Amino acid sequence: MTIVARFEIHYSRFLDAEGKAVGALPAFARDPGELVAMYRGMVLTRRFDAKAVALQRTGRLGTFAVSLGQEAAVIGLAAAMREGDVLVPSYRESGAMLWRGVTLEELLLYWGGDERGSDFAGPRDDFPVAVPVGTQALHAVGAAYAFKLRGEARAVVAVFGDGATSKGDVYEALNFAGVWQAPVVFVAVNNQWAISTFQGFAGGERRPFAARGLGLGIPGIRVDGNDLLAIYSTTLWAAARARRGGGPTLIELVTYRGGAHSTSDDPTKYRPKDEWASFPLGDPIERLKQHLIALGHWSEDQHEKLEEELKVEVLAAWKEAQQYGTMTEEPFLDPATMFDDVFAETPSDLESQRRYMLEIEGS
Amino acid sequence: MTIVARFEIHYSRFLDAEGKAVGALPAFARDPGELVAMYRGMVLTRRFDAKAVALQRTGRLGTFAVSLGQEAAVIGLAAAMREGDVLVPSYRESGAMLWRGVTLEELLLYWGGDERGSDFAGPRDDFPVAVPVGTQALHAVGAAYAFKLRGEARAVVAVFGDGATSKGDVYEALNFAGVWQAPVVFVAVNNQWAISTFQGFAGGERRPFAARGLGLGIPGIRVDGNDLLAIYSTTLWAAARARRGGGPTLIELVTYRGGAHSTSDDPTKYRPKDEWASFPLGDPIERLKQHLIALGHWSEDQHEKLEEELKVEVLAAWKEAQQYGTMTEEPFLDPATMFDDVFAETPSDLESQRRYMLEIEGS
Amino acid sequence: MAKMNMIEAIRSALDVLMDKDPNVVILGQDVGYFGGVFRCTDGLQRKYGEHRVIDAPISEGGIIGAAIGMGVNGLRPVAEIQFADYIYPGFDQIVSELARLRYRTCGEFFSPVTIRTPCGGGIRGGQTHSQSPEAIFAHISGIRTVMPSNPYDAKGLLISSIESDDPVVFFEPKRLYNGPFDGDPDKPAISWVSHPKGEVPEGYYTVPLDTAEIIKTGEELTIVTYGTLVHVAQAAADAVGVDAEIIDVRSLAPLDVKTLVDSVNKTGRCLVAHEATRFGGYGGELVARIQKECFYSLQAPIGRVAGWDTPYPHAFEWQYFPGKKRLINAINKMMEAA
Amino acid sequence: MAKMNMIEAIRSALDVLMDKDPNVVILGQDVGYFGGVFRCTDGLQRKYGEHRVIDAPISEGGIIGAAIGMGVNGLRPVAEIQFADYIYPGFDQIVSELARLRYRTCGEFFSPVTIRTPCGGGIRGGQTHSQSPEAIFAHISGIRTVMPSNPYDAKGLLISSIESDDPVVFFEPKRLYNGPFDGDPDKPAISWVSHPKGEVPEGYYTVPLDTAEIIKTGEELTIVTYGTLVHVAQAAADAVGVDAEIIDVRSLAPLDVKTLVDSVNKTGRCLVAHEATRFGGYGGELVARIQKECFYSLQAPIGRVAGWDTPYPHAFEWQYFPGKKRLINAINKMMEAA
Ligand SMILES: Cc1ncc(C[n+]2csc(CCOP(=O)(O)OP(=O)(O)O)c2C)c(N)n1
Ligand SMILES: Cc1ncc(C[n+]2csc(CCOP(=O)(O)OP(=O)(O)O)c2C)c(N)n1
Ligand SMILES: [Mg+2]
Ligand SMILES: [Mg+2]
Repeated sequence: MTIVARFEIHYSRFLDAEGKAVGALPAFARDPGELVAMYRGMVLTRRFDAKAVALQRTGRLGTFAVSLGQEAAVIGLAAAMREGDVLVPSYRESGAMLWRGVTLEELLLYWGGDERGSDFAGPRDDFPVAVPVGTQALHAVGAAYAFKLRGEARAVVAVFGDGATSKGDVYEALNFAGVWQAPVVFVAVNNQWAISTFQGFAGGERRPFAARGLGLGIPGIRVDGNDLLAIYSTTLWAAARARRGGGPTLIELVTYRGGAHSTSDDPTKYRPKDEWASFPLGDPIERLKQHLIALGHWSEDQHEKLEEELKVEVLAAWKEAQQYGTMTEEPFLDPATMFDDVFAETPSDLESQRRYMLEIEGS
Repeated sequence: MTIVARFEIHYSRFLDAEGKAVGALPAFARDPGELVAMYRGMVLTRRFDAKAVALQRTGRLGTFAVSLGQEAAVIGLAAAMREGDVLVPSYRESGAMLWRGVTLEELLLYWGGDERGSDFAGPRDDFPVAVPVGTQALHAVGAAYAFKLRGEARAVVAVFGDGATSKGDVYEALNFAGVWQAPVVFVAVNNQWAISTFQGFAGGERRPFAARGLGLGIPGIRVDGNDLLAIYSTTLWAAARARRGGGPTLIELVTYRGGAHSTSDDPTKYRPKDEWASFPLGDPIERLKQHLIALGHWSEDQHEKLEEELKVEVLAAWKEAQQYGTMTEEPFLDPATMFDDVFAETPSDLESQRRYMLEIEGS
Repeated sequence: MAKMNMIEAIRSALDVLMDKDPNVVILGQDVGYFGGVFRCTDGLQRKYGEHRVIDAPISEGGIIGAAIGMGVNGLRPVAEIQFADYIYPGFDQIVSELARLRYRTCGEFFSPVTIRTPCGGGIRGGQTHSQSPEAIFAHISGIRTVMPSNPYDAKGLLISSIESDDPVVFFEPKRLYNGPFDGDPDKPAISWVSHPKGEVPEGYYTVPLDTAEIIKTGEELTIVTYGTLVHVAQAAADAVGVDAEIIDVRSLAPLDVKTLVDSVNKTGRCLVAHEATRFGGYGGELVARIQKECFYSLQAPIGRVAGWDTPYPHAFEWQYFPGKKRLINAINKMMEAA
Repeated sequence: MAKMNMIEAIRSALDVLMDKDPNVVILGQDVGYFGGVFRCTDGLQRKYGEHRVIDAPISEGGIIGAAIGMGVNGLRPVAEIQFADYIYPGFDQIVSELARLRYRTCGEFFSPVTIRTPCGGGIRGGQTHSQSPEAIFAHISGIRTVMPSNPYDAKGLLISSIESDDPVVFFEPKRLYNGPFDGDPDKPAISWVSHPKGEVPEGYYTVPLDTAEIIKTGEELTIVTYGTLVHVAQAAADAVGVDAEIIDVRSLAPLDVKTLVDSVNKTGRCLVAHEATRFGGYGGELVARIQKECFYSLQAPIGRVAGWDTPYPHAFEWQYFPGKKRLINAINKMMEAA
């Protein structure tokens, strides 16, 4: 039998689990400004995360999707994007959204159940958080098609989990992107878990998720998802390729979900209690910190100061968000608004329902 | 960057477009009994096809899915199955169903709109015709799971088209089969067309459809879909592997849809009028015939006689099917039956609807 | 004014808007080179190019999901689903995403997708080519559900739908594509040429969404219907010789309640008719609303004539289809009632 | 008899049947090792093995499609969809395949799949964890739609559903999992322990499909409801002090029309209540049917209390939920009516 097609999957990693370079580093890896900014983004992500979990515990936020341990993934992919590019996140990319210009207040509003949090003042073309698993991958392809049709050199970065790779939507998105050669960078964040199920249940133990698009002609690359340098450089390359008309790419970031699936979840029921604490693939923040310290661009002291600074920043944002009203504290949101935005203009029937609701709730 | 996974797709072909061997042939290819039986199946398929088209033209059948040019594909895959295996067809596999023991009468009833045609007297575990594109691939995996759970050494053969490979269902089926290592042989019949769209619109020009499962750990093989020997031997191997617990396989049969998509379709609107007549990949019947003649197992005379014999057989089946009533001729089917089989037992509300319908239609 | 059948009217709506707005794009199976299995997009790819009239892979979820992303980024996509029976693979994208995007972003994001799809039976299509699933869309808040019954409305409503910033599911009763149909399959087919609603302006015009149309005024009974049944209802009322007011709902959701209620308050009798399965069908909403608002005017229970609660049987199309006999029977019963 | 909450009752039903019939298998996301996000399958994988309690990939269409194939080949699959809000990706497999298999093969093939899924709001889940999509299933011929309101029924109906050769979509109102809920979120939660329907036999028993239950007899008004609203309706009727007959529909399709009609013919007044969006909701069917059969007994229009016609708003759960106030208001209006 003759061979009619061959494929392979490469693996990218620059820093080992201790943060030491495993080979030659790309140029940017020596630029302190850029690296320190990304480092700051990662620390902010972890700070925000901790605050959001605490707020949820006291009933001020709804269920929250924790991103502990995935800081390199979300910052690396976001930092590699340009302003005109579009981020299509799932629900665990707080850090990426923050990097792109969504504010801490907006995120807090969103997780507090206030839809105004998805009305971003900043990156107006970035998509809002997507909760149904996988649907958003197709939106990314549609957006990319629009850019291609209009001749705009913009890339769309679509993010989804290892679990999501099982959804037909994700496959259909890869297929459409392949057929249309749409400028999309698909990022599968393989954090090993989909709620309680290990990536093997999604087929991840048999083949890298990066390979899911091979049969569709979409190159796939597996990346150490706790190595900021590798994530950043791979996404830079894929996004540039997309903007140039080179077509879609699928990047798999191998990381580890450090926390619970969400604040409603108790992972001790299905994995060792302290597993997260040992960061099986290395703590991404620690790894970058060691690299920066080794380069002489950073110190533990600076880290302490940064932590303090960001703590203050996050707290200030929470104070600000509270001005909008929360689930438990005044000023309460106005329930009359719940009839808005079902349609572009509220139909008369809905207006009657609004009036009736106000009459009843007022009584 | 290191390479973490490699994949390849092989191509299988034994006979060239003129029916000459392109290399060493497998043992069965010298066994006249088996080959002639399959040859007969292919000719019967074409005969049946022609009759069904003619019957549709005079209003006796509903829309019919033509399988002209795909005779090797459908007979090869069916002949490679064992009795306990299960066929999960789409709608263009008349020949495979006939081979498996569905009768000509049953097929004629089915295409005449009489659901009794799907109540097979023969292969009771084979699935009925599936019209919604791609859904049936998942049923195949579920059936295979049942066999595996019960420890039965049975393979399921699921058939779908090049167009269907774009459906999320097909991907989900491949993924479930990969994760469960279910005994399924997926057969993608790449007949180049999905109604009016060339296989390129499904992504087929970029990579072989056989490669769609690679990223899921499912081996794929591309086969000359007009070469009975290659189809038969590849399916034999894949089905045996499945029965042995070796897991799923994806076989792509590269063939050509010789006729219209269906009797409702007019392909001259989107492809050259006489394209089918030239059988771009060779006429599968002619190719096998030349091979058989070269081996001394067959002659043009025998072919003529076979054609005559099968014509009579098909006509007799049509006479028989007419006994059941048709769309245009008595005995008409009993409309009262239309309330049966919605549920296991007809609920009282439906019984009242039945009574009311009879009252009205009687008046 | 030109004479157009419903296919031509739909094509004309698409043509007018593609010409007017470069952001309008069409995608669907076989819509491009071939022009659609019902020819509704014939010639448009030649005119506007293959990047604006897109032959899509067979993946209804993919088509609708991609359309959502296009719509968010400035395009105005018109997706064709080849048969309404095949809309279900895209149902999740419609309900969970398309219908909800505006709401979950406080109005910041929306995607003005129009989904066109042929529905209904009468073409020997069996259960997979005959369904009328409008009820399940009308129940979803955040999308508009529309079904025209004639060429004039088809064009005007389709233009309004595409121009609307709301997502619209636009059902086209395929049995009406080539001519009005009074429910009798044995009669020779009539064309739209002789029908007043077959007069269709060539250029741009709109028929507003949210408004039902009184097809014929009457005093004795109101028939509330839409799609193919509009024509059957007229024939049935004529046959009985009752002075019926016939209302074509057209915009199923949001619904023009007032037109319905005013009529029933006037006539005191109401029959609701549609082709879809009765149980849980859209007719239930119509009845529930009308009985609520017109309770004290009603002289008889509101009747429903609909498809039976079975799949569309391949061999018994005309026994399934709620034809003239069933309507006549219902009208007679209703007129006899106290 | 044991005291069980609804989760325990459901688990017990599964346990009893898995023990009785080796063909019963469970599949769904997180149902195996973890035991389900609501713990309904907790312990079953340990007891019956990972080949009978299967952790499935995240693919609702895949889960239901595979279940269909299992069912055709002798298994009796119980699929869990983690939230009813995520059932839509499997909608095509349900409508086009599961519901139609028996019909399109003249009864030769069928697949006795039961799809369990938690529905309804009240747990701060926002629009993607609170929906009640029962109406769109009740409209599909060929599947049964069931929704219990208490542990006793949950177990008995689930056993009947799994044993039924018909496919069943089995909705579990998640707000009732841990206790009856009268619609007041500020009251301390009550458990099922003190509720008569929290008494559940440990072994095998069935509650028949197709039968509504009269929860409380009464003379002045019939409240037809199901799911969470059963408890809210009771509280509302008590608060008003009206002698209401309260009917728990339980089996939404096929529907036990007689129990409803007999009651309304007796009381002359009817209020229909459900948590789902009103427009096009299942209540429409109930109203349409009851007004038809009880027209001459009705002293007031049939009322509907339901969720507003919007997505389930995250921040305004209790203003959205059709709680006691809205029911009281509707009952009062109805009692005042002529
Ligand atoms: C269609 C759908 N099914 C089920 C769920 C429930 N659910 C939410 S998150 C999740 C797991 C997703 O895992 P993965 O894709 O790996 O992302 P991660 O949570 O690990 O970031 C599931 C099953 C959902 N949101 N949408
Ligand atoms: C879900 C769905 N969408 C659309 C259709 C309409 N349709 C019927 S066959 C077909 C083309 C299928 O092409 P392919 O899979 O290549 O099979 P072939 O007809 O060539 O055998 C289409 C689009 C359908 N039956 N089901
Ligand atoms: Mg994950
Ligand atoms: Mg094909």
